[in-house]
Amino acid sequence: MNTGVRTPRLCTEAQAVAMIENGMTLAIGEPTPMALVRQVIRRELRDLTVIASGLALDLLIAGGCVRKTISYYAGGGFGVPVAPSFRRAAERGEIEVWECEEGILTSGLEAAGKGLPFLPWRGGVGTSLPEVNPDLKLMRDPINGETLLAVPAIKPDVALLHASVADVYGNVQHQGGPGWIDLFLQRAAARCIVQVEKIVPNEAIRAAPWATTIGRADAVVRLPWGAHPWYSRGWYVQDSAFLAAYLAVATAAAERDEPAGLAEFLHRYCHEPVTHADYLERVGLKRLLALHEY
Amino acid sequence: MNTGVRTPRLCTEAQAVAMIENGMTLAIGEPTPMALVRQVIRRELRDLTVIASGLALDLLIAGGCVRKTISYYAGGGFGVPVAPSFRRAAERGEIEVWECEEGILTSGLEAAGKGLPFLPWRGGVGTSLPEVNPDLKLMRDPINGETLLAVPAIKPDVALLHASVADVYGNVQHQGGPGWIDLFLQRAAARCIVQVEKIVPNEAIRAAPWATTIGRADAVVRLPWGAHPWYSRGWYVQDSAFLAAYLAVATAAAERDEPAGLAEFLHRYCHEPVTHADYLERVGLKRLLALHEY
Amino acid sequence: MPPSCSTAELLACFLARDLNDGEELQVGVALPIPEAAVRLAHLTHGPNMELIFLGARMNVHHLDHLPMPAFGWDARVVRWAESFSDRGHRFDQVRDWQRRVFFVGGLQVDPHGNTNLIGVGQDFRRLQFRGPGSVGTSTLTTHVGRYYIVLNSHTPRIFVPRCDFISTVGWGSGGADARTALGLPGGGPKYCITPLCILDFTPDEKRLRLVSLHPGVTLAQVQAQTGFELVIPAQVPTTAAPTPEDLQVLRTQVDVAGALRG
Amino acid sequence: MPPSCSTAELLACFLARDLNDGEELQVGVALPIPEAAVRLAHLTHGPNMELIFLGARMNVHHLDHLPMPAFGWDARVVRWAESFSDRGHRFDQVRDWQRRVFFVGGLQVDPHGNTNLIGVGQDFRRLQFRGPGSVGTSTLTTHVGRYYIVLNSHTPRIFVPRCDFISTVGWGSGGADARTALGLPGGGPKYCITPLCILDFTPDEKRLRLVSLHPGVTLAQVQAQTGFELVIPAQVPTTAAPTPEDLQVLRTQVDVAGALRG
Repeated sequence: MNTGVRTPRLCTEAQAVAMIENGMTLAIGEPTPMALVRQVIRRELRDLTVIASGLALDLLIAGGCVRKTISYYAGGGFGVPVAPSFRRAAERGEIEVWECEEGILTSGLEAAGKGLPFLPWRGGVGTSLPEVNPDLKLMRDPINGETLLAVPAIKPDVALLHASVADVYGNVQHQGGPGWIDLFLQRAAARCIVQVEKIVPNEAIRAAPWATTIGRADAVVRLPWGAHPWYSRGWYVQDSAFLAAYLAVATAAAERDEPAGLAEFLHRYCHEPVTHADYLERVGLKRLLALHEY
Repeated sequence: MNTGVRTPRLCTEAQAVAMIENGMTLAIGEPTPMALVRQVIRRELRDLTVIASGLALDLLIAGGCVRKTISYYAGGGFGVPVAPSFRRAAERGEIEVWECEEGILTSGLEAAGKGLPFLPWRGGVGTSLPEVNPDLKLMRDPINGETLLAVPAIKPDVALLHASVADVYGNVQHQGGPGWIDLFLQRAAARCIVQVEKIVPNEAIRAAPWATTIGRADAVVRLPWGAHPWYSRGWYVQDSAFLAAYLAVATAAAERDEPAGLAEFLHRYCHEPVTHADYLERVGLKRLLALHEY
Repeated sequence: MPPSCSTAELLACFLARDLNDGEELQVGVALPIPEAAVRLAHLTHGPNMELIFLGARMNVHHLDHLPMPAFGWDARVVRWAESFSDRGHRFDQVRDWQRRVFFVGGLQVDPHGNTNLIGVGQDFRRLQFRGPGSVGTSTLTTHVGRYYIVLNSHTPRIFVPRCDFISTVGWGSGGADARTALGLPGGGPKYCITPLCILDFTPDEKRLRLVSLHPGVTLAQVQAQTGFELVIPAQVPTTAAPTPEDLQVLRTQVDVAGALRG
Repeated sequence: MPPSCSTAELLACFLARDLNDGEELQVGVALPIPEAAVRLAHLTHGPNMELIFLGARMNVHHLDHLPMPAFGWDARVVRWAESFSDRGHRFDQVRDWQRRVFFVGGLQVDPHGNTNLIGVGQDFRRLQFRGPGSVGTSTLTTHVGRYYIVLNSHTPRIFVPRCDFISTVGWGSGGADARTALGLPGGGPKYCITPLCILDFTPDEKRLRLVSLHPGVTLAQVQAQTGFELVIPAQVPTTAAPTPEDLQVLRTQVDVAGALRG
């Protein structure tokens, strides 16, 4: 008697990233959904506002996609205190930096999730943050009169996340936990795309429903090794040599005005591969297999 | 070379409830930690402010422990729209009712957990709640000027919770999820006592750390069938006949001024049994075994 | 000739037909009619509906048989969960509730669909009848795409010109902009269903209006049992009987124990 | 005669001895000295310490060997977790951080221990050096019981009379009530450790004060490398060498790869 069928939410990286338009606010989780990030660069999306850190942030800036960053941490990785493309673009005023901090960011994201125009936060009181970011207003709380920051709601249009597994209906389970920011991004964003290492049967999800970290992603994309060169908890470790190679060319471009290496990197790994599988072939299977976590 | 030993946090119900003093604010989770609640009644604690619902709320009021309730839902159970002892005490002004609602309650608890004097909330705007509870202040948000409720921080002294399992170090894992309120209570309360069906090895906790719902309870008490007559997810269902028997005597006391049955119930099940094991013997092993969940 | 059915079955089938595929249906405890309705809708035309009971989110369209009694009272319902809507967060994603549908009862309802679960009486400190409290209804009705007011009886003590206390805002003091003026993003109450009739709200004033009378109920009876003047259209039909198909699914796959038939 | 050791080892052992059993020790990425310190303390005298790396909370006292390199850079650290401090909530239990200890670096430090991770320059829109940003340091230093400022170099460019921007408030504009006046509940910075010396804060003014000089470092050298006047006590001892026992545990059970020895 049951009529109709439940609609799967599985799609390709190209279909998923087609949701994103120039000028949108994009939120990038951690562990980093690098395959989706590369697809954003491949599509040559422009004027994005991004909530991101690390390689994803730097690569999106290097790829010319970013107008503004909601910025809480832009470390470059091993021994590189600041992400090079971010640093250059910020110092030259080529991107707008909405300066914040993790507790302020999570407050703004929570406000969005809760349908509130703001949430108060204490961390940041006494710092320069409300001075360099006038959207953060000092306020007196209406109960005790204490000084707090009023953080406006931060509303991403699309969140891009990486996880271990999902079923085809958008029930996502992280192994080893999601990164600290992922669930905040998902709750705040209008839409959520999750790339996963593996698709599992719905029955496997229902066997452990409390392990479901996201109940209904708008799109699920199967992208094994999709976090490469970054890590994927329970699956593989980061590819440190690959990251170092990126940092070398990005630093040369940013600090020594030698953009050729970075341009070649972007061409070789972001623009030229048509699909994620093409990218993986270019990286090489042996290299990928050597990154196995345990 | 490792020196010292890690201190277990395992104790008896009497040791755990010894943390609680007259006049404190007590927060009761769901599924309900009935064995701890009975211990509170047995100790004849007085003038408590309670965050509780259902049987726990009603029994604590019937037991004379309550001065004030932080009240969001006081349904009586099957076919009894309002918990009888609560209803009588509230109508006669014998207890103070701090009227709120689940979203308001969670906002106040979150404010406490976040070290904030208040959090704003939209649910309740336009209702009578700020009128019957003047602690809820209408405010204009400092960003957009919208009207919201400012909910003051709600800071329980002790949270009493029920869960499936824990290790001796206070790492707690719920099966089938904790009730909606439990983690809010734990994060807000100064101290947290968790009764569990079973103690498991630390290795079992570390095998699935993301399943840990509470990372370090202040005290863990092994109380099998400790939620009786209420349910324990994954372990046993509620004892409907027992609940109906309670509701009958509580209703007779509240609505017909016939307190004998309720007094006898309190004596038989709360005051006379010295330990939880005494209570279980009185209930009867066959009855308990018949409540097995699956 | 439509099959005979109880009023509860009539209402469950009416509600079920008003629910759309893809919606999230959240039902609290002690509301058997909405509970049956969402499960009926899920089986008949809602393969993408998500049901939320006790914080557990599920899609059980693939199950041929959804046993009563009441999920909402039975913690075992979590066995069908795919995820937990609460996860210790509960109301942290209300921005996403446009597709969510909810159901509320009430001790009192006023002409604009504001309802009261707090209590009856003039003095909050000495209520004549202390109600159960607001549960999560103030928050849910603020944000959900729409909700239904579901009442187990229809009397002048329930339908009052003014609630003694308001726990959920329907259309406030009236008018199509009543909710936006208060900053309430949700869509408000759509229908109010009772054992006598189905009511909705006029588009401009947002006053309670009679939609249909259940079989055997007269207009005069409804008016006598309502403590204020309802808007009465020129034509008031009889509430449409369930289709035989819906009634069969309801009785054989949802309410097998006959809880709604009594 | 104390064994010879590197400055990084000296500092790790100093920090370890300042940590108490029962505390929660949270270490961010790229801070190898605090990371080694908390693990050393955990093994030597902290069976009830809880270590927090990358949001994973663990007690690994029972392990005889805690491998370097750096937990903080390696996501595999979650294999030792008992729970996740984040669980999607992250900062929802800051009321409970009196026992928590944290460590911060900085591009600049002023005489009251305010620090800067934002950037160097007069104009925020055209910084001379764009820093990495505040990470979670503003929030953590607001609430934790105490924290340590850990610097990898000691120069007048770092120790400045006034930070260009402040990302974490130490003792504000000075005075023992500086933090309470701002409503910051945490205990503030206790020590500032550098490759040259250990500094703390005077009790009343909360100005940076020299505690000890590392072996071979002179007072004049520290003064020349600091862009403002430090409080100098009459007697300035040499930073105490690690005990042979601590150094042995550090080298054989914590920093087996010798990352701090180089």
